[in-house]
Amino acid sequence: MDSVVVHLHAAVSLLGRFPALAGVDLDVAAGEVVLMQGPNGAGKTTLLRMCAGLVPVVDGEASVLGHDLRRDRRSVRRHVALLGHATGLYDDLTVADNLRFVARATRTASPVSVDDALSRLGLAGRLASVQAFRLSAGQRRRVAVAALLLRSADLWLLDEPHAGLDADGRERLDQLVADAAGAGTTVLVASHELDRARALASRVVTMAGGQVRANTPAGVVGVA
Amino acid sequence: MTHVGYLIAGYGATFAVLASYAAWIVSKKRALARELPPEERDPRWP
Amino acid sequence: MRSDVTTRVLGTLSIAALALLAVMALVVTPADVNQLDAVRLIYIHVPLATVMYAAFGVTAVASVLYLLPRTRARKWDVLAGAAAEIGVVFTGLVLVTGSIWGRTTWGVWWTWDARLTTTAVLFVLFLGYLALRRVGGDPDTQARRNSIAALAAGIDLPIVHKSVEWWRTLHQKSSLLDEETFLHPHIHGSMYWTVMLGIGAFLLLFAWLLIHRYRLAKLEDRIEDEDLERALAERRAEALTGSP
Amino acid sequence: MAGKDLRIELRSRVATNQVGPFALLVLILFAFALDPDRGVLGQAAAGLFWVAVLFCALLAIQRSFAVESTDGARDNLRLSGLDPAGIFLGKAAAVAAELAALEVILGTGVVVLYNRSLHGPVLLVVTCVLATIGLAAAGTLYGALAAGLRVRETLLPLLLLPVVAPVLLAATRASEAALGTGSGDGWAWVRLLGVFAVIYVAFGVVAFGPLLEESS
Repeated sequence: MDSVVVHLHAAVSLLGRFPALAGVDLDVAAGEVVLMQGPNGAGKTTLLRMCAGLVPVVDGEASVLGHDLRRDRRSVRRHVALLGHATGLYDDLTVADNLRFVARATRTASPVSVDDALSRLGLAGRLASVQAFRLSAGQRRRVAVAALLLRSADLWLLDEPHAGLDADGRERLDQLVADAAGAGTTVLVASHELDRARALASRVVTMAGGQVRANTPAGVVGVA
Repeated sequence: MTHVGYLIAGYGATFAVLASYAAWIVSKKRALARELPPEERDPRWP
Repeated sequence: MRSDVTTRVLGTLSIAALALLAVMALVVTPADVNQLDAVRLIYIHVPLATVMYAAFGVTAVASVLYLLPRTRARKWDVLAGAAAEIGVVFTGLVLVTGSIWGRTTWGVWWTWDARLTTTAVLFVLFLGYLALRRVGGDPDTQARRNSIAALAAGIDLPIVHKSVEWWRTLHQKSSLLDEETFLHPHIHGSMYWTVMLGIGAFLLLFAWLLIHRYRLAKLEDRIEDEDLERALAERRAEALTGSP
Repeated sequence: MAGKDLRIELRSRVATNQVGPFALLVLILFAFALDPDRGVLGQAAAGLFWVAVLFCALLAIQRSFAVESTDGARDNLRLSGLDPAGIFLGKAAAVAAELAALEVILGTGVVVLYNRSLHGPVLLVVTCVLATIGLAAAGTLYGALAAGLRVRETLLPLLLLPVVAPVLLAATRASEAALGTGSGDGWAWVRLLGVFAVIYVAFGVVAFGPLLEESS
């Protein structure tokens, strides 16, 4: 893996006609865990979706894992794992079915078995055969994180991953992020849980108005 | 001259609709043109 | 301005041609032996149908050009939309003149004549396309969706045409009153030239309408881009004032 | 993909609990409308059958894309390794399977309620298969076109029904030939259904990729 995983320069991206990202400059090296903070509507979610190749880059430069997003934003998708606000589960399918579909849908063999992913998130046993619409928000979030483990991705894009998780869930998530970073996976996480997230992060980026305003190593006392 | 009524209806409807459609296009173009700075007002053929 | 000359010339030419057509169609050419003067409707019905197919042809070609990466440009989508709207107007007129003609010969407002039925399906098909165009969203995805919808409608056209024709011709053998000979009487001599004149006149009108409608659509696009620029500036200002 | 869609149907039972009974209800309503005694019902049986199938197809397609309509689901589909053509064929196959099941229910309904006898079963089966493939392919394509748009419930019928009009025409004529109520050569119509199916499956495979990209 070359060193720079994410390179954005003056990147502009639209949500419908609204310029969600109005010129973003950001560089992330391999293995880094970067925490993104900023008010609602600052463009954090759009930035994550852009890095995942889901949103067109209208202006500026944007390349992730060596893929130029302006030329072709589909090829990067196989190497990226996105955990969005919406868990994207199929309500009528059981937890196990949902995960089996995700595992089968990823071309590359998933690094972890479905059962293993379930147990890592404390979902093994009775819960596995429950239909998704019967789950609580926190449980759905756990299943979404489990789905994340099933993808062999070099870059994790987490959008407020702690939302809805109870203490045990957050513990497990932090452990997973730490393991992943340790194994060389780069992580970009947008979160309002400053204390918890900063413990993981090697760098803190502050966003506002669709741009990056501050970019400081985590060691320095964080900018408000 | 038979079917005069039908002929008037047919020709009349056709020309009336086409004329009003043309008028609508031109008037809307003039209205929108006012909102744009003059030099961009009349974009050339592609 | 150069191009304004061409549209002005085009405009006057088409008006002159239409005037000549009216005289030829209503006065000079003879009545038909069976239909008497009702046959004069053919001089606008057939040209309208010709322009209808021409307009949807432009939409299909423009949609293909937009979808091909090499030639992709917003202007093709704008052109496709302009041509489609004109096409729908002409299709409506084809249906109106067709039903009036039906009325003169059978006393009924709608005959399931193969061509009229195909036109009716075409009318609804492209009304759907125009509805889809107005749904909105960001320009690029919207344009791509429009082009695919136009092509999907386009490839359906021959199938509709074939199936309706079979349906009518199968049905035809039984009925005495052969709609075919009535709606398409044998035209000869001056009648033939008048129809050709009609087609020429309406094609000129179509060209004139297309240029203006295209420019109007370009203006609408430009105004949307203006709003986008303003939104971009406001967004950037947000960052400075520290609000979200 | 098809497995997933079908498993959703099995779990949720929407198709069997709601769309199936709806189809039978439509047949009964037609009977009320057309007063069985005057024999009109018998003559029009094939046409009514296919109109009922068309409406059930609309419901199945809207259901098929409602399932994908949650934001997360669409993102996951795009991020998954599945290539768009596979997703299209999968979803179309699932819709086709549902339609086939519905046609069996409706078929028996027509035979029983409208007491029609089957003359050309082979012709009828081939017609149903080809028409179903055509409807599923065109439906899935337009379902994707309208998916994620604000007005998709009203837009889908407006876009899809004119396109599948020839299928209704051809299938009805072919079925009439099979049921002995219509004249003419049913197999000519079947060839038209075949052409329609091939064109829209091919077009769907090509066009589904860009369509999946849309409504980001």
